[in-house]
Amino acid sequence: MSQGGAPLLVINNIEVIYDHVILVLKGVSLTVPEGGIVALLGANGAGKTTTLKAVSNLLRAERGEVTKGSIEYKGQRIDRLTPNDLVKLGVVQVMEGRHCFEHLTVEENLLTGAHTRKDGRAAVARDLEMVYGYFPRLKERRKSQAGYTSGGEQQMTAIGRALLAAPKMILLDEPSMGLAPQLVEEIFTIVDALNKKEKVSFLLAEQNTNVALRFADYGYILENGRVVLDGEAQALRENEDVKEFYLGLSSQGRKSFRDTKHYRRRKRWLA
Amino acid sequence: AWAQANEQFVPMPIYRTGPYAAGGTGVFGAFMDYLALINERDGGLNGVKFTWEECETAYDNARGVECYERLKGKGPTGAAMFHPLSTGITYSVFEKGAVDKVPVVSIGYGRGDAMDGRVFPYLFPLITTYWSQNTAKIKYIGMKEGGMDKLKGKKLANIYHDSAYGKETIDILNKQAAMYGFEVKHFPVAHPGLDQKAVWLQIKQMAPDWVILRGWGVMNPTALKEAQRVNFPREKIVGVWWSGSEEDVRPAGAAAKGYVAAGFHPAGKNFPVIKDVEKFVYGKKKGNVEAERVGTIYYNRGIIHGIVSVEAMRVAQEKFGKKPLTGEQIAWGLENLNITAERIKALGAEGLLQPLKTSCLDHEGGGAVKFQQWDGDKWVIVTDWIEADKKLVRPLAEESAAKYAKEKNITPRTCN
Amino acid sequence: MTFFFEVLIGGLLAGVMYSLVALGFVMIFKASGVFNFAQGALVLFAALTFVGFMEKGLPFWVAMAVTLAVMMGSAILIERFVLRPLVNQPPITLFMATIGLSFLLEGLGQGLWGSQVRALDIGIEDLPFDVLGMTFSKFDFFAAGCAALLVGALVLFFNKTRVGLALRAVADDHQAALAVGIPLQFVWAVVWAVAGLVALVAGLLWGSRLGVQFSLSLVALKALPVLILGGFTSIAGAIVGGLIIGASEKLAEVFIGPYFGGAIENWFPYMLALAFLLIRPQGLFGEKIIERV
Amino acid sequence: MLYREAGQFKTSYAKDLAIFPIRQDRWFIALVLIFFGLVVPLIANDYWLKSILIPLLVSSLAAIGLNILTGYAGQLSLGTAGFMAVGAFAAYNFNIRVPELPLIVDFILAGLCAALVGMVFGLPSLRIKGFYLAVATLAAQFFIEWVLTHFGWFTNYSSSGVISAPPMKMFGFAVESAVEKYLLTLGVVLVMALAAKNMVRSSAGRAWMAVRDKDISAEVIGIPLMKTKLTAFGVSSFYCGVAGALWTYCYLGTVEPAAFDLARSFLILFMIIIGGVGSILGSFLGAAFIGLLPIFLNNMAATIGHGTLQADTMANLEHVIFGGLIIFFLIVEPHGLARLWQIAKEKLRLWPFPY
Amino acid sequence: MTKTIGDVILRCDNISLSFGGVRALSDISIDVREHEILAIIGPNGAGKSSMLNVINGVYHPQEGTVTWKGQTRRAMKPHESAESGIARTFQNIALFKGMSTLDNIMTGRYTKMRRNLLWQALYWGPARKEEIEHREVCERVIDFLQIESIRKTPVGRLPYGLQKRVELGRALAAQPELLLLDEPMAGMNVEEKEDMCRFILDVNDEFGTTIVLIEHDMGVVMDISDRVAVLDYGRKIADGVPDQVRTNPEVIRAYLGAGH
Ligand SMILES: Nc1ncnc2c1ncn2[C@@H]1O[C@H](COP(=O)(O)OP(=O)(O)OP(=O)(O)O)[C@@H](O)[C@H]1O
Ligand SMILES: Nc1ncnc2c1ncn2[C@@H]1O[C@H](COP(=O)(O)OP(=O)(O)OP(=O)(O)O)[C@@H](O)[C@H]1O
Ligand SMILES: [Mg+2]
Ligand SMILES: [Mg+2]
Repeated sequence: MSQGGAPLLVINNIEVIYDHVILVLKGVSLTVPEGGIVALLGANGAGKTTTLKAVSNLLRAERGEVTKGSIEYKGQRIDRLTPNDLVKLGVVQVMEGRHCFEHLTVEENLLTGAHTRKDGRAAVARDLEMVYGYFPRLKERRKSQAGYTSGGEQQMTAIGRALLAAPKMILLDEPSMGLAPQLVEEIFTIVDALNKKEKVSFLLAEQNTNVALRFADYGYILENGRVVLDGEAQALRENEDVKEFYLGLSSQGRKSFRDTKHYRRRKRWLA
Repeated sequence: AWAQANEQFVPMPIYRTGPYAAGGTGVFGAFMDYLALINERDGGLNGVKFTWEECETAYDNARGVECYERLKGKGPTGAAMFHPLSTGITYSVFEKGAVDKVPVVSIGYGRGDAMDGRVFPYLFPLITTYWSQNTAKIKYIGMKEGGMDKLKGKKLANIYHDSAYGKETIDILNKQAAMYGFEVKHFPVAHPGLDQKAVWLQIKQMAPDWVILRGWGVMNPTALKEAQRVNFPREKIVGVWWSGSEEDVRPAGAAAKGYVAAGFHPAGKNFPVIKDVEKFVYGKKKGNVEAERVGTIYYNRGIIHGIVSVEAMRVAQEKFGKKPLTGEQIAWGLENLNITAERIKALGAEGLLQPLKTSCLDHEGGGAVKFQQWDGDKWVIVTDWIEADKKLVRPLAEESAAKYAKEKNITPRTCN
Repeated sequence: MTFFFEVLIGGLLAGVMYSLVALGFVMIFKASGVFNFAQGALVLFAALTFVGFMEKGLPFWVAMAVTLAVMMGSAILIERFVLRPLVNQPPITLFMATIGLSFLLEGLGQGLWGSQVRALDIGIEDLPFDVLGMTFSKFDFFAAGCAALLVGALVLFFNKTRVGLALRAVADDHQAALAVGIPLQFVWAVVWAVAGLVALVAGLLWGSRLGVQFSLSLVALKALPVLILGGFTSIAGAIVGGLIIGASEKLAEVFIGPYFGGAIENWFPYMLALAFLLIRPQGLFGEKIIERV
Repeated sequence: MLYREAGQFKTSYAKDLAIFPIRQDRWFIALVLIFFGLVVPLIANDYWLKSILIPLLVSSLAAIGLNILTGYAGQLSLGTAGFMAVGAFAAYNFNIRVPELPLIVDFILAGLCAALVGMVFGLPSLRIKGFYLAVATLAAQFFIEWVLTHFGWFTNYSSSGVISAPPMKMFGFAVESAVEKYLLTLGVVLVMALAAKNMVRSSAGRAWMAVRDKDISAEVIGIPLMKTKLTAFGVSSFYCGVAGALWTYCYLGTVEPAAFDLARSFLILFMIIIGGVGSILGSFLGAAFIGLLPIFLNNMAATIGHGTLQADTMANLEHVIFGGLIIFFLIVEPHGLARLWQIAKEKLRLWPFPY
Repeated sequence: MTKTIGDVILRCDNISLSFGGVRALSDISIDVREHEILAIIGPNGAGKSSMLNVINGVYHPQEGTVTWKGQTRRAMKPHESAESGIARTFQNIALFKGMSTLDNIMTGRYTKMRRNLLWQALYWGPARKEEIEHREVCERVIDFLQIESIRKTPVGRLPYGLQKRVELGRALAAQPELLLLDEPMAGMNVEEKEDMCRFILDVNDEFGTTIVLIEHDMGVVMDISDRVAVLDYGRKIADGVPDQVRTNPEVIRAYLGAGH
């Protein structure tokens, strides 16, 4: 693999089973280099979320289990650590579907993110301001119970909450879901800024391939629990299949959603 | 081991868990101790050894029925008899007992009307029933007031556990109130009776001369404590025997001092039979309760269960032969008990047990109670045996039994 | 009229005793969204352990300290072997697990310390004294004092420490709490330990009134209506709820009960709480149930 | 490879709608039915029939009732035993006051009375949810118990408040022996279990589950919350009511209101949680587990424990083991025994491949 | 395109809605015409979902009226709106998690099923026939959405995208006249969005269903909608055909950003 930077997170051939019977990941390997942004792409149900949860060790809470393979962060096996240990190590996940604490206010939600921090109230307060800087809408709604905020506001809250943990590595699961186009752009700009300035690494599961590949350095495409294609973001964007299936571009350029056909070209990697 | 021929099987539907565990372990523990005594000291009853098996009922009716069914057929001749030690379980099993010919023995609890053996051939509320006991209680109160005629115009409060057990005496109390011209008010206490402030404030308001306590388990100490809080004199509270064990008063501490309870036997170890148990059973480390509890009220009650049961079997053996007997045969024994004062003395239970004579008509037998007072440390007997008012109780029982027989289409046996 | 006030005040004081038990429930519900059925068993277990050590000859305060240690140990074990494997399960499953736990604790407590009834004397007189023709007991006021202290401490604990916020987060969403790095195991162990402490206090006070015996675990039944009235998540609710339930229950039993044959105390508080809930489905101080689409 | 639906194609929706679409399942069920309907009455003794199987079946029925309410409609209830009591006392009163009515009609009327009471206590569910509702249903439990103890009319003025079931007659036959009672119970339970299964797989059941899973979206789809919740309460209480009547007539014979106390409500709740919330099969499995385990432990204690351990310790150890096993099973499978059974079947279907 | 857009079938007049201090909608009027696809767009928290909630009665506005099928009222009851032919999907998936895909879709038929409980308990004769009839309708929906393979899977286990599809299925099963879709394509990749668009267009074409749709993907909105309404923090700032809206400077400022 031609990724720059020392490997920060290495997932080695993992297999995940839910409920003792449902085999979801069938040998997934991937690497996130220090300071890299890696995108994890793939259709619904491919196993992106599962992969991220395997890393953050949230699987156990869903009765899922990593049955084979290993996951290493900074060269250390992390499969046995608790999610809390991982956050302390700087690995934070933003969960798919927001998962805000409904009864807490927006601000309290954000502060829960800082639970593991030891660097004092001042630093937390500074980061809180930073998050409000990124998402002014949250500042307006800071006193509302998160359960009553709109979908997009909750998404912002979830992302902001992760930022308050001052992480080294963020596992972002579908950050753009339900956000207005302007905001999607903004969020990725934030990702980019954090990556550049604070050297935060990202593993990013995204359906919005277009944006994801624009900001990521490297991408993996997951189908049916297996990595079917990986490469530099640039290279992936040029790939015919990716173009057709993930970017919605055909050889004639972008086609209208009105004109999509009922039949499809077979995906090459399935052949 | 019960497959061996010369053994008599006695079921022990004990309750060692739950809110009433103290009663279950004490009574059944002593009952087993007594059987063990007969085995160890006398080599069994005329050579027939006793065996028994415990079954935990947790004082739950359904589990009691299960225990009954589980144990009724054990032993070479089936269960000798069944002691439910719970009014609820008695109600649930006595009809089954009549069908299976297993005598159900309820000593000091269960149905009051069951003393009528014509309708209830297999149910034996031996020694005394709640009804008899209640009349004795009124006699005691009358005695304290200086004569039954002094009861006129007095006020009584009846505090009872709001269950079948607690309600058994309401009717008879009302009858007696009318008879003697006193006023009685009934105060149910909802199970389990953890907090009785409301009831006791009402009692304070009513300012009765006497309070009758029909509690069970935790309701008893709580009642005594509450009585203290409203300054009601404990000497004026008369409890039933299920409110009269050490376990009922100890937790109330000083609040219990002076409280009086009916009992059909005293506490204490100073009886030859109990000495024997200590020697032959506890001496061989075969005891079934903690050694400290020997001689407590529940313990001695268990010994009485033992004595009466074994005597019934002895009587039956005299008729049917010195071998393990069937329930039907033992029922005959239970019906033809005649434990005289001499016999009691021979048994080493003088003062512990009252003379008892049963018949086909009368399944109760004794009916007398003694009253005991808690002196802060132990129960002290304060009266001699006080006989029940059988003239009052018997017709009531017959009336109620007849009603039952009609409902169930039972033709009462004729006794001669 | 004096009588009315006597009943009222007596009821309020009884209510405080209910609140003591309700507090334990609130602690655990707040922290994990778990309806802890085992709170009654915890009360029994704590009291049994305490009396057990006293009987072994330990002085009062030493027995207290040892019991507290035992309660903490149990909290850690409960977290490790009951809660941790059940993280993120639906509330009803956790509820059931606490029922299993209550059997276990009752069996364990009585198995270890025996099932006989014991007296417990904590040195506070339970003697009546008269004020304006009304009779009260010192003990009740002592209990009320204890409750006030306990509530004060708990409120401080929840509002002044980070744990407070973490607890509320956990109650909302186990998984998200894990994801933001809240150490669920630690939080739960702490909360159960605190609930154990509350149980010990309740156990001592109730135990010295009823004696230490199995029925202590039934005091939970008195706490449930208090809980729904006050709201599952509010410490203040537990107190206010207790006062309301205590007072109205006694007043009802004394002034209404006689017309219906009495013993209405078992259902009256539930009906009252039910009526309250129809107006406020989340109880007086409970968190509003959020429903959005 | 024995358990596979391969080759069994469903050619119509009707076939797909069968209760047991897989042939092997049908065989299995037929065997079970033959066993319990024909073999058991021949071989089981009184003890098994009277004190194991009958209470087990009746508890299963009550558990099905509660499962309809809690498992399917999502309304947690702790008042089950109260509704059973209504059924028991209603059946008794119809029986003695209108002796002309056939017993089966008494049972149905008993169920209907319970249903009515259930619906009244179900009214608050329109506003109150979750554990709040659960605690509120305790009001029903205590209130019903109290009414039955305090108003002599219900117990036909028996001085102790205990009622005793009159002899049973069913279609002209006396139902007396254990086998007869067992068969009566089995019949009622099977018919009602089948009806329950049918209800939960048709639109009423779907409406219940919808309300359970997401009541707002159920409402938006057009499911009237009030009607749905109340029918759930009604049907559930109907089942409990009939169970209560059977409990009295076929099992205990005589009952006092306290036979239907809170502890019984809890036991039934345990049954459905351990067996499987939202599963008819689970109701049976749960009833077996919760009903038999203590008896089994107690029997074990009686045989093994004698002499080795102090009896007191043994009795309490039973509690510890019972509690421990509940926790253990929840950890192994939070969705209950029925789910475990399903997973086993899934594994069997895949067998010999692991996934 | 042969479809003809008809008259206004749903009219919202001067709707205002606030929660405590938050003014979610202020004085908004929107018309929906028969057979059209109307898209509602706007920044997060603009009040789009609230608008749908007002239309089918989940929220009750403080002011304004909704006119549907000739009846004008302040607020409908949700199940009344369902019975009168409005179906919807939700932004945060609101499927019945414990039920299978098929059962979820069958719930969509609830308002159309007539047999009472006793029949259902018997599951025989008319009840069974009814069940089969409705099953057939649902199977058509399942075929149409190409979710045959997950018919019996509990929806809780399905990946997000499929759940959204099942939710659409549930709404379609009701054969509604007006279909409200709240971000039906969030969290999908292009391929899946294409499918979804196909479904939406087909529903619109084949059954003539009127559709109101909230979506953030401007590609989708511009391509498939006939008309677009733009909300911004509770106010309506534009309303018109897609091209008109796309070039509206206020819309660009408030929502689209410079990129579009
Ligand atoms: N708790 C669970 N139990 C059983 N199966 C599960 C569970 N969670 C996920 N799955 C299954 O695992 C597979 C992968 O799901 P996952 O959520 O990882 O997909 P994804 O790539 O994130 O999809 P999406 O883009 O829709 O979010 C799916 O087929 C799903 O059905
Ligand atoms: N039930 C409610 N209680 C309180 N506030 C609410 C409620 N529903 C919505 N709001 C508020 O109203 C505003 C509009 O919310 P709405 O959900 O309609 O936004 P939206 O346009 O759908 O946004 P998004 O694109 O993020 O989903 C938001 O600020 C939200 O917080
Ligand atoms: Mg995902
Ligand atoms: Mg929205």
